[in-house]
Amino acid sequence: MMCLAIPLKVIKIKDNKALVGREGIKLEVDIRLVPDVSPGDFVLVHAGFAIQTIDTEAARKILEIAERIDEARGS
Amino acid sequence: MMCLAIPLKVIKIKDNKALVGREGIKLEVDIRLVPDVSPGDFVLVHAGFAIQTIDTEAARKILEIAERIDEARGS
Amino acid sequence: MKERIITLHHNSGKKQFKLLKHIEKLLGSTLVSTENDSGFLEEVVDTVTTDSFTISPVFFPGGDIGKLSVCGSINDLVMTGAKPKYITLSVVLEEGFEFSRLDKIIDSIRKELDENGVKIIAGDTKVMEHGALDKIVINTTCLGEVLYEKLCVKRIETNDLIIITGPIGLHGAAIMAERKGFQIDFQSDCRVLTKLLAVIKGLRVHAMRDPTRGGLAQILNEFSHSTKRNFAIYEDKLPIPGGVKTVSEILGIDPLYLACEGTAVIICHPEDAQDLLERLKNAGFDPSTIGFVGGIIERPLLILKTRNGAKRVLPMLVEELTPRIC
Amino acid sequence: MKERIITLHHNSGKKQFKLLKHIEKLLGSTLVSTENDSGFLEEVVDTVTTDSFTISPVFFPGGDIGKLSVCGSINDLVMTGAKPKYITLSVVLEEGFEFSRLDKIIDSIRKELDENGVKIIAGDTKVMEHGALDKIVINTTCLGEVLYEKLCVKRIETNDLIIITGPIGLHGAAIMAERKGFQIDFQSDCRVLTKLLAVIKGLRVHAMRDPTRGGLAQILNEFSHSTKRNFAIYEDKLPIPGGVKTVSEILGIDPLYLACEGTAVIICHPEDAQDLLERLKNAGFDPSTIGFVGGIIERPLLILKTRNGAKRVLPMLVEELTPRIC
Amino acid sequence: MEAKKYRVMEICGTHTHALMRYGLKELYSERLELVCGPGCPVCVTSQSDIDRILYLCDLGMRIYTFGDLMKVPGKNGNLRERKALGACVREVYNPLWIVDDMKKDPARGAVFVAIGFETTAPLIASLIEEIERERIENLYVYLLLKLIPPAMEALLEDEENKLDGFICPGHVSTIIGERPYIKLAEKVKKPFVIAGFTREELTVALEKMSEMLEKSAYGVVNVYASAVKPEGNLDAREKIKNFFEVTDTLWRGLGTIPNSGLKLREKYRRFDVMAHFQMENVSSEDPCPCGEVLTGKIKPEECQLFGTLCLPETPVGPCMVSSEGACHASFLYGRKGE
Amino acid sequence: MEAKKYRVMEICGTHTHALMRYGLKELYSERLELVCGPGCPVCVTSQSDIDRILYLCDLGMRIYTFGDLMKVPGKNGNLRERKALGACVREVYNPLWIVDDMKKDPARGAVFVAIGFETTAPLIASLIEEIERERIENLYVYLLLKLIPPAMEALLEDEENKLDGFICPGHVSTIIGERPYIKLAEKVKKPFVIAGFTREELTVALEKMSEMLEKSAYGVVNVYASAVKPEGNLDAREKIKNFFEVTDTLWRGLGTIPNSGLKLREKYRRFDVMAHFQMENVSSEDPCPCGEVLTGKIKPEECQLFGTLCLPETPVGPCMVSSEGACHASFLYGRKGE
Ligand code: SF4
Ligand code: SF4
Ligand SMILES: [Mg+2]
Ligand SMILES: [Mg+2]
Ligand SMILES: [Mg+2]
Ligand SMILES: [Mg+2]
Ligand SMILES: [Mg+2]
Ligand SMILES: [Mg+2]
Ligand SMILES: [Mg+2]
Ligand SMILES: [Mg+2]
Ligand SMILES: [Mg+2]
Ligand SMILES: [Mg+2]
Repeated sequence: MMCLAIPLKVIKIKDNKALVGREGIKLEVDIRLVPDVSPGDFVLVHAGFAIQTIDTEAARKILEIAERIDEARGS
Repeated sequence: MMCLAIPLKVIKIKDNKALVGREGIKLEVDIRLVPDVSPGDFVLVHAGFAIQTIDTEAARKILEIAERIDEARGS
Repeated sequence: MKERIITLHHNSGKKQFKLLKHIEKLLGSTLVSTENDSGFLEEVVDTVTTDSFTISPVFFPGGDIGKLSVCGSINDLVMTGAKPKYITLSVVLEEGFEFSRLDKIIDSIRKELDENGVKIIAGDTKVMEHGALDKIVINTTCLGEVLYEKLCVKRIETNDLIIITGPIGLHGAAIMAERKGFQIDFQSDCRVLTKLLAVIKGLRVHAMRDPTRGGLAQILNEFSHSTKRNFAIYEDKLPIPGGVKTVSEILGIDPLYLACEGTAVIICHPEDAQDLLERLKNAGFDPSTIGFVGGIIERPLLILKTRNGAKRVLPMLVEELTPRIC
Repeated sequence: MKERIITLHHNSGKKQFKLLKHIEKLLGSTLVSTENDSGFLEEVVDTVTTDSFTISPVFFPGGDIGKLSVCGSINDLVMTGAKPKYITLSVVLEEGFEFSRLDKIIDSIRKELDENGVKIIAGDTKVMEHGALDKIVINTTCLGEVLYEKLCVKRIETNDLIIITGPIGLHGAAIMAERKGFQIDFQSDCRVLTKLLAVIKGLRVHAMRDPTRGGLAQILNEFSHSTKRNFAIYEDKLPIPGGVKTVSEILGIDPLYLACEGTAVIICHPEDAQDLLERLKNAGFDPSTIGFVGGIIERPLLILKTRNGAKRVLPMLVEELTPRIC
Repeated sequence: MEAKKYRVMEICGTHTHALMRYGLKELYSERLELVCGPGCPVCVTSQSDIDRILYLCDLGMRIYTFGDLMKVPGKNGNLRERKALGACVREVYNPLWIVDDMKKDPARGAVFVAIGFETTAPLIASLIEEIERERIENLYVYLLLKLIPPAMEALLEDEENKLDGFICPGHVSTIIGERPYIKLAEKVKKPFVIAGFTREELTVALEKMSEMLEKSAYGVVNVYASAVKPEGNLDAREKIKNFFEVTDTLWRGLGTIPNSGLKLREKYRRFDVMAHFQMENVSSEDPCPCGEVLTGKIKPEECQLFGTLCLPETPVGPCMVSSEGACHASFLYGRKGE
Repeated sequence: MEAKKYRVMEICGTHTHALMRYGLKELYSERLELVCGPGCPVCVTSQSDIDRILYLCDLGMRIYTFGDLMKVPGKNGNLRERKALGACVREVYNPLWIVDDMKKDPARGAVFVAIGFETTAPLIASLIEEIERERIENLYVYLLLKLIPPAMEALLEDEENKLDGFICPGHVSTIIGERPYIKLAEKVKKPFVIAGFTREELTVALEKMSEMLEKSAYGVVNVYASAVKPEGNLDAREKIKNFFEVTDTLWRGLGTIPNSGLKLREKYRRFDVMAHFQMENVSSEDPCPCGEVLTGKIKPEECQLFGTLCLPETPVGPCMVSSEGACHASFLYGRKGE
């Protein structure tokens, strides 16, 4: 929502902080709100904090459904 | 001495401050160290303070003596 | 005694003289002749551009303020279709600035100038009190000779194609990332574009512009404004590197407004576009056709055509780009 | 809505465009063409000078930073014996700077340029964050055509006379006085010296220089340094106005190091000096012969001959002039 | 024959933008009338709050703020202008950066304007946690944290509004999960779809919404399951609970909504700037039309000031300032060229 | 036949400069060997004092100072360089300006380096008077006020020095009057001439001095009566007495001289920076040759560093820094051209 957040992959964890990234970009975020996160997970980052881990399987499913809708619409 | 001071003429007085000047230049100085000064007097100004009133007659006399010395020396 | 930092004394007398000589030595050129107050041109010039440069950080991935201020002015001349010949260099420094950093900056300047055969014709140094300037401002004024007189926004026609010579937003994204402490795997594209002068020879290129401050959206808006035409670009044809996209998403900014410092937008007759693209590739560029020029219209706009066919107006920015959380 | 102050937004997009247009309107000239990234010269130029200007206070008795930055660069060209034709203007502003003050500065610039027939050929504006710059820096680069090729320090000969076209130290003393809150009855001499071009025609004038930063002592030291000759001036021939003397005495500084901004030092063959003096008077100057050039020597100096025949070396300053109490 | 057109609110400003950006509002316009909601924390901040922040700034305190708030006008100027004139106003991306900044450059007094919804609230809790740990005693927060479900409830209760369904805010839901909507959905018997922000996620959400409306189905469907778990983020919710308690709060355009804001618990009250300053007299009326837009009653284009006096460069209301604001979005995407 | 050449010290640095500037040292060189004295408050400040001022600066305190002191090197750098690197160092012309500046822009802690002789002492007293009146509690003074007659006495007692007479400092005399010299003159039976600063005043003074020496006369002659009254400035002396008491003080080159400095009276002691900071460990040795110059034992040109390592742009000792300094003067006027 009004709360800008984007998914980034966890690379390394140290205490409350994780190095996360995508496309060669890396930054440090605070992970106190997602304490169980592990390297390889995707997290949603808002204002320098990871606020949730991402279920990539669920994300994939939505993509599939969208594809089917687009096809049905013929676009 | 080490203490740079130059003679300026008192133009106007207000409380602890006097407007002093020379050659069209005017500035405000503190006169608490020469409380008896009056407009028209010359004062010696050091770091924004008047530190002494000047006896112009005495100054003139020295000039005369210097002139005589110079003449005697022929310079 | 080797001095470590610039002080206010470098503004006057002996130390100013020494500072000038120090910079001249690093540059291998004279800034202020001891014989005359100005420098003399030996070659013909007929076009001039000037810019003052401030950037934070002063050193960034892919360059520094020295390189930037040379490339910036040289590129402005190149965009006009002119061969850059001379440049002036005025450096304003904050006292406390380290000589070691100044030396690096001057060295970047020298390197760019040498590679491009551009000569320093006049120069100046000033020092401001600590706190009166954030480190350094450089002004360069570049003088050159017009090779392509017909290169002018006025010549832009309906259906001209919009070609970009390389990736979008590298400079702006590198600076933003550097400020926020992100690690990035790309650099500012800061570099001179003089090679374009040979590339466009004989082609119906109608205008060129380097999308510096304000980025692609800004300069296409300016083109649109001054030609009274709509300009249209296709979202899926824009060469925005993944890294630039990511930095932009994290910070909530639009990459189309991020500066390039070594990339040009070329407006070209559609029949010559293919030729131009090939020549650009041969010259080492990585060009793309990103859109086209529309007809004359009363209230012209820059339009982005999205992947799914929707249209979106890209206005001129009214604010600085700043990170958002919402 | 009329804006009151410059903001950082004036750096990008729509507002930068508006700021440029605003300045262009006040100037009656184009800074950045909407058609091209640079400006085109229509007349021949063969000499260039550049300077960045910072001054505090920005407005001073007798001028402002706008007037100063135009006069400074024009005068540098005139000193070279060249006719100034074009100028570039780059204004770097601190956000928070009032438009009303900017407008006054631009107006001063326009006035000087109009009076001298010098055209703006290119321009630029930049805005820095509040606190990153003390108000304003202006860079001007002036282009012109050399009228007197032989005007060059190299031509200086033994027994040449040193002539100054007007009073010493007015600019520097006015600035110092303004900073310290003194009331003064004189002004900065800030003005253009283009009239000198006609004055020196046909005379054996060997060099001219405007004693700006560092004052008379500075530029005569530079002459001395580059000609390897002693230069001698007579204390009792120096036209130092009473007001300048008084300000200097109060603050414990030497007026020979105070800047002039509308006065030139002319090195002239002794046989033409009388002629030059008369022509200068006719042109409205108030000139004096203040000294002469000595022979070639290994370690040349600038020498002041005092009233009672003593000699004193005037070195290049190594410090900024600051008020002293002892 | 025209099919019934349903009135659906996307409460989140980022949704508004994305829907316009991807052309989805237009694409679905025959079936759904998508109206903007109050889903931008900047937009729902009342002018009085801005006035008070400016008041603190004028007192000489250092102001830390997210960039979004800089240009929102108070009765008299905005923070951006104050900064240009030399006030100490610092933009923040990550709230914890403030702790480093205060340690490096301590101020006499500093205020962080903690604006946001449930998404941002746990970050603010973490900031309080850190300033307590670091014993920084001169940094206060100006709390402007608001809660979305109570606002949704208020909008549903508003007679004029006649909303048929809600696109629920993706990132707020990340924290709060599905449950708060389930309660609401049962009460009002309307469909609630939790959506993500990509074109694909929004397409699926709108499709789902149409489907439910056509079938007169109600309840909560989560098409953003990749980030929104049924229970939300328990750690984040715990953090919110530990530091804040619920309170009534004033929303621009919506008035005071019961239990729709957060305040610091007694234990942390000393970090609240309100515990130190009396600012009741500092206030002003919100310039009128924005509230109507925020509640979906009028479209931005229907505001008399829209595009005339109120422009992105001279915003009257916050909805024109924030790039999340409904008016700003309409201004940007409304002009189509030709 | 060569006449006896008398050794006379002009104690005041401004005299040194003026004598060289007007060519009077040369003019009288057959009759008088004019040697420079310790008459520049900057030159007689020990390097340890500079170190301590830099220490306070490094603590983050604001430093107010007369411009003269900015370039004097401590063990490690100088104030000018500290300022260039961002420290808060402000140059002062009129000490009372500090009061306005502190009111406009209060610092956490600020120190005024109160350097000077009797001429400046009453100004410093006035400053204390004002900061007390204005209740400014975080401005302290670093007192470096020294007294001239005790230094003259020490120089006269120094066996090596063999001074035949003194040109007394004009502006110090303005404050203290003729009496302190009269006592000294009677004790040592040598001539003391109080001189002004113009070419004329100095000419008369040197003429008088030669005359007295040739006649073996002693006592005090005041050829600066325009500004120096027998009793000096009673108001100024009163001010000094009210705020200060006499104390032993360290002079660069001269060592500690009894009763040659001023310290604040108990009542004002809280304004003394020394009452708040322990700085005994902050000290260094004065780099050697300057003391010899200050006591007239060697001429500046005789210092090994003069004109080689020690130059106006890279001064080793304060005498090369201050434009009042003997070495600086010799460097400036010593080169004659041709
Ligand atoms: S157009 Fe402006 S005034 Fe009207 S509702 Fe939108 S933000 Fe408010
Ligand atoms: S020349 Fe330098 S080191 Fe030698 S006495 Fe003078 S100031 Fe000291
Ligand atoms: Mg340019
Ligand atoms: Mg440019
Ligand atoms: Mg350009
Ligand atoms: Mg210059
Ligand atoms: Mg700085
Ligand atoms: Mg120049
Ligand atoms: Mg110049
Ligand atoms: Mg010049
Ligand atoms: Mg520009
Ligand atoms: Mg400022």
